[in-house]
Amino acid sequence: MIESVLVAEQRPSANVVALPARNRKLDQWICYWSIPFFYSAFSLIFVVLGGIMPPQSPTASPAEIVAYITRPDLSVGMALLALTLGLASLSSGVIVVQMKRMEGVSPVLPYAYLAALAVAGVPGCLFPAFMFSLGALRPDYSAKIHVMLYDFGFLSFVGSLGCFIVQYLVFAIAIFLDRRGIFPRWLAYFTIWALVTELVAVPVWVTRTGAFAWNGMLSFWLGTAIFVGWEFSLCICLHRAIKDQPLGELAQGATSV
Amino acid sequence: MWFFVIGDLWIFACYFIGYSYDRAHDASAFLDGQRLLSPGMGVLNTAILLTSSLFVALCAQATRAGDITIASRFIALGGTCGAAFLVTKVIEWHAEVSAGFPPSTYPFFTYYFTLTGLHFLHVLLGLLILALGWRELRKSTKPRAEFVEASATYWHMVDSLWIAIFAALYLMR
Amino acid sequence: MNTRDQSICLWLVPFFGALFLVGFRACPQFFLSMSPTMTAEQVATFYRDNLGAIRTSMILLNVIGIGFLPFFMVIVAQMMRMATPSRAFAYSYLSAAASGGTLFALANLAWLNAAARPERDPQLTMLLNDLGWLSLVAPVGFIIAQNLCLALSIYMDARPKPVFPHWVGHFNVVTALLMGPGAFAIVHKSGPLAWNGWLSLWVRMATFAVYVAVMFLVARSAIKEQTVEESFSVPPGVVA
Amino acid sequence: MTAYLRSSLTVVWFLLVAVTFVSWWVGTGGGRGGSDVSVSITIAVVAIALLKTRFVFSHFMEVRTGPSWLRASCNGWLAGVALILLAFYEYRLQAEHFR
Repeated sequence: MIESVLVAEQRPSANVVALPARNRKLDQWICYWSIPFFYSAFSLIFVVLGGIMPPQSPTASPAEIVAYITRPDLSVGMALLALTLGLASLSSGVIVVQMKRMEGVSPVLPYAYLAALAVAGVPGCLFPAFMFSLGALRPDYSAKIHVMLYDFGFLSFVGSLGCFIVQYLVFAIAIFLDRRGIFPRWLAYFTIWALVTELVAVPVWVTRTGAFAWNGMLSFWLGTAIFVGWEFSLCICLHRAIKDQPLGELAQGATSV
Repeated sequence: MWFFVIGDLWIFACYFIGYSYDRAHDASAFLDGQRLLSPGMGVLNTAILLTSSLFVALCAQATRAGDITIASRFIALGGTCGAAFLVTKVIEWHAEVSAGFPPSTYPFFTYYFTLTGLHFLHVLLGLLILALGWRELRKSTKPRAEFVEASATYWHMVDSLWIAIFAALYLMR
Repeated sequence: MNTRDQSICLWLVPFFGALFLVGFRACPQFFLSMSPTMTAEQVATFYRDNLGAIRTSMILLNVIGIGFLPFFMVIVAQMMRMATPSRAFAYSYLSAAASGGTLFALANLAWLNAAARPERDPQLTMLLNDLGWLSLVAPVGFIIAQNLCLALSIYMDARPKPVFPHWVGHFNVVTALLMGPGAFAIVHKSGPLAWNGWLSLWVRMATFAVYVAVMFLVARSAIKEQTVEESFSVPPGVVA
Repeated sequence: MTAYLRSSLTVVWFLLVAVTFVSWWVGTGGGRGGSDVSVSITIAVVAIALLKTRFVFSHFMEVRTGPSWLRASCNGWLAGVALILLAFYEYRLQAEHFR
């Protein structure tokens, strides 16, 4: 049974180009360093330019909404987002590589992670971008259309839950099953908290005031705090995982089809 | 496991901050909502969870003493009580929803459903962990006491959280 | 390779499946016959009257929306075990499954947004409602592509004992055909092909339910098969 | 099994259940009915919950025999939660007083 990708990667093949040892992790490091770069761009766009984080008030009046959504800053932010969005996929690339190294984990979990993130990008990030760009493009839409775009933008930004839940779920399961300890256990526990905070965002669909509204202390702030903590921990663990990966494990040009 | 337990406790503490803060701002509305709960059900829930905690604690003792058969029986009893808790909770929710207290009518009920719902998920996860502990006791030739102890620790945390929720949601005035 | 994670993903199916059934049963759009011929006013009234049920069921479906994704990845992993010339179909299946899940998320968000502000202008509620229906019912292309890729892989599987039996290939072709008519909900506002018609909605939903149930069973036996096979084979490192 | 049931844990369990009933009785107004704001009831109820959780931590979770950082963090959490519940409660009373 030569099913595992790992085996195929280890098998030397005729058209191998031997890379110098110091370059063998180059692709992973590029993906890795895209994460801080992406999140800097992300915070510039969402916090500084867009005013999307922290979210605007769910109870804003139509006039306030129109004023917010037609701000030029927002449209510049959305254009930058359209430009840099693809960086989000680079991080899943390197995480999948590390997940595939795990022992006791078949490709199922890394692929589910990949697919869940591919889904999540659309409702969690692209929809808000579409909605706000639409509003910014045409200030002369009627106010009620701006209100709809605003609702749709913020609610899909804060309230798209299922895709992230699956992503966290498969990641935590993979860490627990892994017998090689690629990622530490505590990262799995942290991932479960992140999963739970997604669930706590459920009331944003029902309530517009208080701690569970889309800008509320529990639905937004606690969830964001835990997400930021999770992302930092992930970066630390990922850094260690790439650094500790033995060079002999790395592909030298041949891959399985 | 201790990392998870302590962290989880603090995350719940954040929910308590939100609850107390909002409650302080709209005390009478919260009290109106609270009056609609049945504290009797809360007492029943607490008693069930305390009992299950007792069984799980005894299981940890028995595991350390090497009485594996007895330990596995205790952990099964604890799990059964946990399942009973879930059943009573679902009955209670059903009664409340059919009596017409959707989360949006009273701010209190948003917290009530979120906190009890989260706790419900913890119980589910706890049951899964207890089941893994049970399997360790039944299947493994030499069960790891630390594994069983870790699952017991998690279960007691679920119990402690419920005690705090019970006081904050059902009884506090 | 270990099959434990595949079993875990497999057993997520009954869990999420049960929740899906609850969610769909609780959803008034399906069971109170929401017709495409309704006027904007009627749609807005429908949302106002059934607000609680729409929100509850849609929130549930939001949370569990792509719960079957890990299961589809189990099928991908099984497709990779097949003795096919390359893994092209497996990768296509993966990408189609992810895109199909995205469309479900889109439908769900559109309906949730329609219910988020019941006092909205009826025209806009109708727009959101239509967006939800069309993105749920019409884009059957991804699930059809998924099923056909799987069917072709099964037909091409040259193993002496195939990963999935031959009939599963036929079954996938048939289910793809049964789900196909949904696409025409874009053209029809009444009759069996409208989005609430028996062909577009009910046959399609029933087919999907049967499909998941059958694939659950065959995937289960394929995983068992894999476990047995691997316990007799040499560890991967030795082969290399 | 009965040998284990005769341990001190069972006594702790019995006390905890008994105290739960007491807090029910206190929380519903001590038999006097009524369900208005009450400082004394709230303080009593939170104190009982604190006590119960502490017992669960120390006896069931066996924090008692654990390292000092563990004891400290568990006690810290208990104090923190009690403080949160009561401090905001007190804040509300003050706010109402000045209204």
